[in-house]
Amino acid sequence: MAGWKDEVEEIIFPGKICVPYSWTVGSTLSKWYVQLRDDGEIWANRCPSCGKVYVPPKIKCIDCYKDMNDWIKLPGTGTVETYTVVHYSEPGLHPKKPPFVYGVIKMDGADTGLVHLIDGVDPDKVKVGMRVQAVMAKERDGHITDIKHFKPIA
Amino acid sequence: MERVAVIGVGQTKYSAGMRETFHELVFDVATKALKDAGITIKDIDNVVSVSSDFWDGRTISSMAISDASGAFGKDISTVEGDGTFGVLYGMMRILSGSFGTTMVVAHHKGTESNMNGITNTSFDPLVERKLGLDAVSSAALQARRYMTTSGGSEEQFAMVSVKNHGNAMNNPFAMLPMEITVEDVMASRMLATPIKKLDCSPVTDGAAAVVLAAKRNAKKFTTNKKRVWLNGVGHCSDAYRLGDRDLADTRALKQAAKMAYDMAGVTLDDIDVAEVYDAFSYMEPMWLEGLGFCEDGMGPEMTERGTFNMDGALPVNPSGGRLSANPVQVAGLAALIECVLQIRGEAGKRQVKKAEKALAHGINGMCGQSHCVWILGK
Amino acid sequence: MGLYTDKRKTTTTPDGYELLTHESGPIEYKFNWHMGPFWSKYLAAMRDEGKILGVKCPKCGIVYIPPRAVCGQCFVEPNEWVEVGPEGLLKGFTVVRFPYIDPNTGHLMKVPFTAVWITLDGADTRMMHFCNELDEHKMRVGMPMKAVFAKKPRPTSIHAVERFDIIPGGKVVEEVHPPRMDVPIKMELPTKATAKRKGAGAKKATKKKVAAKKK
Amino acid sequence: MGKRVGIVGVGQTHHASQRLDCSGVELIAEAVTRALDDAEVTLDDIDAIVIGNMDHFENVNYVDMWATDGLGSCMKPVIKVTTGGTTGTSVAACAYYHSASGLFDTVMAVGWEKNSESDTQAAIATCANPVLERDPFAGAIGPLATEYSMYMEAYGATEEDSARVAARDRNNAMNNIYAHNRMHVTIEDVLNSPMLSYPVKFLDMCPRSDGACAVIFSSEEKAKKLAPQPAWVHASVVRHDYTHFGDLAWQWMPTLEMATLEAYKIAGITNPVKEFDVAELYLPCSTCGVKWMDSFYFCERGQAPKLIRSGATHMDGILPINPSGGVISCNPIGATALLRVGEAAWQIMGKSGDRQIPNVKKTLSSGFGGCSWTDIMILGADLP
Repeated sequence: MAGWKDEVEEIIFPGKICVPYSWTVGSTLSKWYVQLRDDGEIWANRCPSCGKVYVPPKIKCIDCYKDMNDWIKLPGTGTVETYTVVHYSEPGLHPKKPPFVYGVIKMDGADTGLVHLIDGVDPDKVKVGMRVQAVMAKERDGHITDIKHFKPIA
Repeated sequence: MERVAVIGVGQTKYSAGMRETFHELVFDVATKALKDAGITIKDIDNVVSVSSDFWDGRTISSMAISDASGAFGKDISTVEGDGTFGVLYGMMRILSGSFGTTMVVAHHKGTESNMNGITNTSFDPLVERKLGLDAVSSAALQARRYMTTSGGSEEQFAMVSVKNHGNAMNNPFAMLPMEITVEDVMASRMLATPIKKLDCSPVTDGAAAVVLAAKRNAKKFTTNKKRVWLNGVGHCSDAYRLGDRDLADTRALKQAAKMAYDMAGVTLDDIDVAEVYDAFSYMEPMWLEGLGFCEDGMGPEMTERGTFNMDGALPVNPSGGRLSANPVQVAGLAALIECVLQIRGEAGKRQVKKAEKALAHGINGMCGQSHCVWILGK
Repeated sequence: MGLYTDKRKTTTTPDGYELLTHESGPIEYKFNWHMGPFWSKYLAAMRDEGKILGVKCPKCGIVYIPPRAVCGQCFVEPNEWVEVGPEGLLKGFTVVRFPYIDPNTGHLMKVPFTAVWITLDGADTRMMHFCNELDEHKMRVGMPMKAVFAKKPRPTSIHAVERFDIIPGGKVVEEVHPPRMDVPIKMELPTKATAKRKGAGAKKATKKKVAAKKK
Repeated sequence: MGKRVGIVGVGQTHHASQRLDCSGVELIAEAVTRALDDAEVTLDDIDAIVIGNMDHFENVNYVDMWATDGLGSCMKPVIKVTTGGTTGTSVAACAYYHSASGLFDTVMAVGWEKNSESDTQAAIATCANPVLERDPFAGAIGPLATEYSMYMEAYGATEEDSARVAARDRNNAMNNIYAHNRMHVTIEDVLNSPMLSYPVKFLDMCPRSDGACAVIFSSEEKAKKLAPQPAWVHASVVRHDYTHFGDLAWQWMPTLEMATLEAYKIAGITNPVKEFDVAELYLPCSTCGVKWMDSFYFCERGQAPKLIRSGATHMDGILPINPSGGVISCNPIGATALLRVGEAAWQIMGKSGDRQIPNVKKTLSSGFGGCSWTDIMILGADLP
């Protein structure tokens, strides 16, 4: 039956998977998000062993695997460690229309960076080393988007 | 200690929009690998498949290929991630003494799904995912960081793309053989600064398989020329959140590489050819630093000097690399197969002279969070 | 044992913050699944000709539904297309009464529905499909069933067959349990006396009696 | 030849229908912390990590990467294996091969699931072929119900037999503080519970749980140092033969019979009911607790009802099955099969608390999943 494969109609089946999810935020990040939502504050936590400060807060120190019970409030300012200006469009995913900017912000008072949007500035003017501060969303519901974006410190 | 060899390899031509199901691709490459080894499915006593429930669009995606991989009536397991990790599990199963001959097979049909949507699910649903990050935008953050720490330029990264697409001209399996210039890369569509279209690997379909054998079986089944030994392997994962890492710090790769070099008893000078993960052009020089082939920060400059060209001191990605075909789960396995072909002297027009020791590199996760490094030898 | 705090019932974080969940809302991952030559031919024949096609392994002779590129047992490509059905035997069924989210749409499935496994005449493996009979007591494994094709134009999917119907008055074919091969395993059935472990606690035995009395 | 390997520590979470206090990563951390405590080691002693779950229950791609904080796997070798319901035994087997290969000494296997995060049935339905089988695929219950109704007709098994198994396992769970469902039930309670799919009733069937389990494997020399009584791995066998759900031969469970026979051969088992002291079996439904007894070669074909009625598989019997309460009491899917291995190891190590069977020398664990696939692991108090 050689040859039948070339003659057969080529069928492509358009399918999708639409399963909704309800993710448990858990004890560590719930506290972080409630503080963000209710008080508009960004908190971090610190390893009791090595002293490293994490934002978003950690369940365990990634180096020492110690429980993290020591919480500190951050000033909400930081420095752009790296960034990218996104020019492609992915409507289902992206929170904004391109061009827009993602950055890793090294947060003042913490040892880690926070990935977020950088706005309030011409995308082409964003630079590594730029000082930025968090802008809180007016309506907050306990998600990462409660921080609207980071904007340059004037 | 027991030694393990690759005795057979099989791969599809990598392309976009293949009409076959991945089940059919798997049967195709498994059959090719058996033929290459000169054995039949009866000689295989266990199987490791590599698949991803996300890209395949079904949970327990390994179910769809249990017959096509030759697993009927045999012991099988499934690694989710890059093919290099599948080979690692395959080798461990032989070293344990439980098995003698392992089929490792990986497949990927990238064109059936939306790459950005799927790589977005690699980010924590509680934090970064909602921001819409995906493989391209996160790689762009890493590329910028690497430019900052190394002083590398977009043009230098573009040279990687030019080199690898050029190498692909000599690889009949590659998907995107192209003669292009640095200007072409620089002029291609900007996706996420500093990454442009020609800095990115293509969405690819394909499958690949290798047959691994314990020394006793390897000697029974194959000739000296066909056998390529797995001399060393190492793997290691970095932190998860992008902000937890210095994205230009290759510490996890350094550790994985050290494990592999120590196990193989080789130094960098022993390695004649390397297949290094280059889903984005900037990654090749950065990972070459992690592998120790250049000092930290020297990757872009040494790329510009031509050190990693086909006629350079260390030819890197003679296959054309992931830039010329990136079937995600298969990517590292394809790299490993290229090393096998190079060592066998079966690499055709892209053959590196006197290739006796080769390095293959695969990654898992975003921005190269986890690495698997292989040293293969005659 | 029992060293750890059972936090299953907690409703706040240890320091009293509200515990949150994040809802994905409707999400959708789109796929374009290539059917390949085997499934394409299968679906096209069902749609255009109202025929169900299987493939036969040249080595072991098994006729597969759905058709496929490899016979797992023999590791060869089945190379003969054979028409099977449209009648066959019911090999399994379940009446689904509890609604769940249809992963194809994100909406709740309409229940009840009956899923059936049918061995079509001439085939060795089963086709999964639907049946209109919702009373499981009216169904029996081994019942003859018949495929009912959808009205033209039929969709390019398994829904080209609309459903399977029970053939009224059909003779039930009993399932044969294959004999077991000889194995070097001792399988003595314990008696009530030998079933108890020696020295099994007297306390536990009393507990059992209490439970027995309760019922 | 490879090294001999023993289990030196086991940890599991308190399982529940929803652990609102724990994110997936926190759940993993809970199990990992407890396993480390149980083995009296720290993460520094762990040379490599294996993790597994089923992706579409939580919608996280690259779980091995995402779970880093909970696993403690930053700057460690980590690999993910996943095979559906058998994932738990797959991670166990993978960790075993890690140690046995000689490449790593001490390896941690982690299985977990947050089934509360999605509609389990919807997520499971995506395991069927998307075009050819997904629409009518109604989960595992259909085949299980059918196979038992056929078994009842052929061999005179009754609904009461499966209810007896359900009552056995559910009452055993009263001795397991970690189990999700802990309730005293009688055979009548089971028989009177709502019908799901004839002859399977609500109390016959497994729940879906949030939970995680971690098991630490170590190669011989190290294991002897780490634990006074390691649970040594005698055999690990996997059979995953079927590709389409319509291929199943469910009059008998071929993968179960094949895997069992192979494992018995490797471990030198010839009289399983006598030689095993405990069995922790992945019985997704109490009907399997009857019918599959044949397939585990505990009895001749069709004799399972008699075996169950004899009481031999109860806590005071010669082969107690599922002292933990089994899968119908607790089912965090990616962890479920690993719990079978972990619970069996604890029985050998003498750490099973209220559910401890005295003087356990040899145990049988199984995993079930995928397309009626089977994994078997045999553990022993003595070196193999």
